[in-house]
Amino acid sequence: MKENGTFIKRAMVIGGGIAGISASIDIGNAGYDVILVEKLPSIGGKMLQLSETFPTLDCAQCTLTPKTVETGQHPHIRLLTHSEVEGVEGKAGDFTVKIRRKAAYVDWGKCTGCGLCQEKCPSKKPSEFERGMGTGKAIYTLSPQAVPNKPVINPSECRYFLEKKCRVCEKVCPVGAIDYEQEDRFIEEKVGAIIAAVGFDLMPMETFGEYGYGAIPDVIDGLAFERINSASGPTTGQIRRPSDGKVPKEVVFIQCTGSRDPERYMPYCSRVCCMYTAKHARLYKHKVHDGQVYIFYMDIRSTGKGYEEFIQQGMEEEGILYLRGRVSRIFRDGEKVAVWGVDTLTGKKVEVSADMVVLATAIIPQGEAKGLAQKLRIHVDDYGFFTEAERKLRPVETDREGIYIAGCAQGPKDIADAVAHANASASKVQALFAKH
Amino acid sequence: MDYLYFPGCTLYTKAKNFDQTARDCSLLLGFQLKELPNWTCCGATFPLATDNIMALLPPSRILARAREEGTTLTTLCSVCFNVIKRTNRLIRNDGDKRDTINNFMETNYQGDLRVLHYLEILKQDVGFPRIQEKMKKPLTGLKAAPYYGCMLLRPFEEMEFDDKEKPTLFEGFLEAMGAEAIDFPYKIECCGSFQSVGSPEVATECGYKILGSAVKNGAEVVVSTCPLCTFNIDHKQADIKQKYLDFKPIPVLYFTQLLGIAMGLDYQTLGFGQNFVDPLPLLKGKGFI
Amino acid sequence: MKIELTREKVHNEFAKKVELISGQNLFACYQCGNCTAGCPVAFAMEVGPHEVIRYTLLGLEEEALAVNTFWLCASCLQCTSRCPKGIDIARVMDALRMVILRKKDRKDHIHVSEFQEGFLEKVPQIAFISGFRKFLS
Amino acid sequence: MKRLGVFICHCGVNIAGTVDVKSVAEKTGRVEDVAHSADYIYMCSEPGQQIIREAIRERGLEGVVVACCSPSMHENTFRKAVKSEGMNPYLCEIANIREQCSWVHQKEKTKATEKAEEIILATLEKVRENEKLEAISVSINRSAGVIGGGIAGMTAALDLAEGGYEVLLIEKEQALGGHMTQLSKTFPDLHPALPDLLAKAREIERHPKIDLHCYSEMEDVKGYVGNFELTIRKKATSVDWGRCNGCGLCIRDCPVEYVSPFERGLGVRKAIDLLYPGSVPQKPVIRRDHCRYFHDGSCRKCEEVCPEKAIRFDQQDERIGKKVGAIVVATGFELYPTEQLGEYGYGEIPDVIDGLALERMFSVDGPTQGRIIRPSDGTVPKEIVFIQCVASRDPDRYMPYCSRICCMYTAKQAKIYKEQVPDGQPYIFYMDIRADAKGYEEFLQKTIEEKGLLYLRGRVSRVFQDDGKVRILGVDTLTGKMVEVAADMVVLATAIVPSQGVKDLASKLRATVDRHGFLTEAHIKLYPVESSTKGIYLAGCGQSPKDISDTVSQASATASKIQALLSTDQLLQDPLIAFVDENICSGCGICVEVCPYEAREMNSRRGISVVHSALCQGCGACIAACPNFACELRNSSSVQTLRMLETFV
Repeated sequence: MKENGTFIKRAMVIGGGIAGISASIDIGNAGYDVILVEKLPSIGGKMLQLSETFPTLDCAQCTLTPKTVETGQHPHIRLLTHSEVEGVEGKAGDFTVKIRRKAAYVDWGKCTGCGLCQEKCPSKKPSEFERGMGTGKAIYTLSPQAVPNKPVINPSECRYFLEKKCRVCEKVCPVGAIDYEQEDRFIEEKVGAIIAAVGFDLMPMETFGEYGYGAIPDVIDGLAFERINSASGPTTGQIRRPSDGKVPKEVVFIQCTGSRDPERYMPYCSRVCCMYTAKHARLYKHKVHDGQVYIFYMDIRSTGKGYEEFIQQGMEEEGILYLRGRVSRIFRDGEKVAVWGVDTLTGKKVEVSADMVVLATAIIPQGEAKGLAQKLRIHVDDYGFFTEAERKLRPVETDREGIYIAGCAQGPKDIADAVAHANASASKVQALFAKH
Repeated sequence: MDYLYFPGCTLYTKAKNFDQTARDCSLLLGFQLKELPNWTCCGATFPLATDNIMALLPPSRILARAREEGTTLTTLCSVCFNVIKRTNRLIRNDGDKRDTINNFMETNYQGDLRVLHYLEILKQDVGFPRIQEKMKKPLTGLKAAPYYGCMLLRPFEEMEFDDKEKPTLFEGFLEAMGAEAIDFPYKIECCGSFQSVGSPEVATECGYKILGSAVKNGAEVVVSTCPLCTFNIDHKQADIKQKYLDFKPIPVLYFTQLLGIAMGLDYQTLGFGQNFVDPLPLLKGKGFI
Repeated sequence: MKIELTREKVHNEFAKKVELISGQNLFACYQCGNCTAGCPVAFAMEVGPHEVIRYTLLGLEEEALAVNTFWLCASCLQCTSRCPKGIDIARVMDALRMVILRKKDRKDHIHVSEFQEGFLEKVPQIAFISGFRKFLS
Repeated sequence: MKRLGVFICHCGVNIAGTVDVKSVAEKTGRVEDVAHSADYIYMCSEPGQQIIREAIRERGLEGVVVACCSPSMHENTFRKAVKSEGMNPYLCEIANIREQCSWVHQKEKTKATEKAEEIILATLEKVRENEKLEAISVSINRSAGVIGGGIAGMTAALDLAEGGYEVLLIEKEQALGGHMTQLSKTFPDLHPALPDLLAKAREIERHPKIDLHCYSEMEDVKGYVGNFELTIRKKATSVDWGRCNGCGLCIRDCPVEYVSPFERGLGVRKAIDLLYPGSVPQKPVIRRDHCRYFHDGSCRKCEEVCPEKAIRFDQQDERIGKKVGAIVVATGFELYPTEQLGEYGYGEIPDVIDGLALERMFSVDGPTQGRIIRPSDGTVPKEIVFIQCVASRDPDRYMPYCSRICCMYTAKQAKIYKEQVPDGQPYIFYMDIRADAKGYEEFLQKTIEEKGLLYLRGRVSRVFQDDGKVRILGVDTLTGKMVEVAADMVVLATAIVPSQGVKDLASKLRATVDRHGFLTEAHIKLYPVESSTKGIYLAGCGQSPKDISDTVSQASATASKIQALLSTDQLLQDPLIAFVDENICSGCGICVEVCPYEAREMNSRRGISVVHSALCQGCGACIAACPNFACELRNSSSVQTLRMLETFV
């Protein structure tokens, strides 16, 4: 930690997704210390849940794991996972950040990550990481390759906390790391600059009355499809529908669910859904050759490098049917899901009796993004995305010196743009430190 | 507590059973429908053309007169409810249209009347538990499919009646009477409304889709709240049968007729004669009569 | 099958009249087709609501007024409730009806005299009142 | 005999879906000098590496083969893992059984399993002969070179200079700013483009750490990451910029006017002129191909009128050499030339212009002072047609990719047009409207609603002149109708293509370009700003079409990567390079000519060839050429290679 006079040359990155990781590695490689604060027990963010990434269909694990491992082992980066920022005081070069280290009920110092507790834990709960499809345990790590590979107990699912029974994990732990009395701890960190990279969430399916309020079992969202398609997911990569595990032969993908809808939901475009839906369709066809894919869209937005060719290849080689029009309503119809759409190019109303429907729901800011913005005293737009200093020439700075933003916290963007955006914010931090 | 009641033209004649059962049930439930003196036609549909002030006059006249008599007005037929409530809201919000109407009719109505549908009274003021107390014959085991139609629900912001995609008020009412409410996707789709005048075959198609879906989901009876919807899904069953030979007709009742049965009214007064498919075999089979 | 577009065609009198009566801005429509997708009587229509709006915008008065779309519309407002751009499609359909019904030569869509025997007694009066309002000039 | 370890990765289903990983692990485990074999779902993950580290510690392994994906993905991940257990990293080799086996033999599972086993056995042969090696540390030059002075190059240069590093900025034109200087306003907020840009340009001009070279091109580059030697050709400006005070008299009196490419053929420049009024640096240049003096020596007007005597007719191109540690390539873009678009009139119809030409018209300091007029007769166009995807998304005839920004600048131009010509009617022929970044969709819908832009979904098949107007043959696929417009003016949103000369610049830098000429990044998702050649970084439209905010992000990102690279003054090089066996080498010198990296010299005193360890990239050309097998590659000796081949035969 180079410290001359009062200016502290240590950066804090809030949010451990691909943006937070990229920014931390860059600042760390430049020789400055970084504290990476992540709300979940391990870093990786939403990318952990992806199966493959467009346009090259690299498997997300293979491209993300070296980065998470590098962050975990980086001499200059200190991970504060399972922690949240409570308050921020001070100015550039002298921020005091109060952090709540949530109780993990496991002494991470002793724990070796052997995984025995997770095997033996009797409780079965729908795992949030698997979007409610797979079952998870009360004591869990987000994935077998989690960084850090330390489990956490979820009090609202754990038999001991609910009924004072069980304590299996305590019995089976070889190093006695389980500690039910652990409390949330508060620590303060002094840093010189802060990068907010808290990422995004998907609009919950319960919002859409016309699509069944999330109550129709075979209607899932994009992230759920990623889990179904992922080798480490609940169906080990086989495409099976959640209701009865059958292989769906007719799959409908609906774009712009909640996006480009100023009247009822979000007016903005969520930018990445056209690409990940085309990817889903192609991955589905790779695994179910005789399946038929319908994609209801309004404008296909594939503007990145190699994106347009990826989509055209999907149409030509895999026979993916693009129908230009919105879907007005879907409802359960016996075994099937009835889809009422339209093809505005023929002007015809289109009805599909689908086995499974995947909604490309809108990207919205992280739940606590607005709260964090108040703590950091930076502006957010009406939806909760952080506002950049100047849209064209200063996309990563905010109006407060020393506080920068990176990734989807500023607005929906794909992984490549998020990484470039995060590296740009790292560059600004390095420039700030070099100036003092 | 008495409610000013606007019956509307059809309930006076072709849907007399709907009107009569409502009046009888209200008395049993401890309130009275006081008919609005010298009421006139409600103008049927709310005028969608923005420059059509003339069509707003009939509902405005009813509102002004009702305001002289009291503070709340209720109605049974969803078409009357829709046009009166939307006009009431327009008068409350649109200053210059309010002045034009008031000047023409020499009235000074400010839009402060509370317009309620009969079902809303049962839920909010009377309360479903009260119905359960007063109920004589619970409808246990009756699979009833509630059909909302369009006029109660839409436009969503103006009607503020229930959720626009998954309404539950009607289901609550049926379950309060012990019946099993059958959810079916077509409960919010249109019955064809006045198309039965202009294009009867289209209304037949709509009626068939609604009844078909209800039957497919296990309904033994469909319950409606509007004489026009009831006509399109009940009386049109003859035309539906001609076109779709395998179609099995199903009884369609007004929700007040069902309430009447539950409250133990003598079934002769429930006017089942006017229903196209006679519900008596079903009701007797279930032991409700 | 072919149209010649000019400035006057785009900002034509017909489209302006429809916009005036319905109070809607047709340029806001980005042709997503949600209205046609959700319309319960679309199966019987020659062209869907989104397409007749497109015809109006492009100034194709004869073609727009020749279709049966807005005569079949039952004003059930399913389209209006789901339009992502907040256009009141039902009002536009009503406006298209009004354009014809208010024309100088004022021809009615239905003729009471042609109803068969006993039809008036069978159908509830509400149907006639709202029907006549929509179909008679 | 070394104790070896074999670790096989499932890579989810990528490998395990085709190769029977368990049986391969079991079979390779039985080889006599393999002390330990294991498999795991993601060997590159933390638990995976933990298995390797524990096996080395417990079984005392002296060599490791990891059978997983391509070495370019995880070679240094596993070498770092074995190094943490004290084992020399170069005793760990990768057997690629994903790209070279499971991904290409998905249909023949049994044969793929056999092949995977053979690949592992071959790699074991290699590890048996591998020696312990140490990385070579090389001192580096802590400065950076930026090629291209558009918004991308300027942002990268400023960020690096703010970070305290020396920056060499080379710009082909005589002033900074690139295409952004030609723009009127930027979407979506319609801020004027020039003011902020010129503020940044002046900041660069004054910045002590930035060595700015305008009107210069990079001629040659030698060396490797940390030690690049650039040769810059400073083109003769025929004006001594040191003495010139920018008074502008020479420009006023110069008799020669020529059609200026900067004004896209709509305006003129004098033979001696600035790039554009208010350009930074504010220095004129004599265009020798237009100047009468260089033509027939008949005019010296500028020299006569110049108060500072700054005109230098005899000035020659100058070459200067500079050393830098890293290079940012920010070469920007061009628009697809309208001359090559037959169906739109080969550029011969005066009223058919491209997007940049319209930007010049809308610019207040442009040829029409911001007013839109028809180039043919100067009248105000009442019917204007914008055609999208001209030469973009057209795999068969032009460019297959989407140029990303045209939907937005077309909507912006249509809005500015409507503000200038309220009763005019813009038609926009499009296929998909792509307004996906922050605030773009809202801007688009608001503009369409308020300004009444008519979006017609369909391509235009042909444009031709028809009695004073430009006839458009298009279609509206939403009504299925053919659409014809007799337009006053047509604006083509032509495709973005790389600037000229990028292909040979890339070959000099040994950076790779794709078939369209866009520079290829190391990994589209995770290393978007680094080129596959170490030390070369990419920013802006040179890598792929993007708008200004994405360009600025990418440019700052390159600055961050370079600051990380140059933060230490030593750089570690791979030791896998060639070496010469002195007693066999006969000093014939063949290897010196054959080496593409000039890494071989003759040591005259000892008469044998010597390897320059920092320059050698280990490509093996000299080994193949050496007549008496005097040189070998470290850890890939001929013996090893032959042994590996035997396992396959």
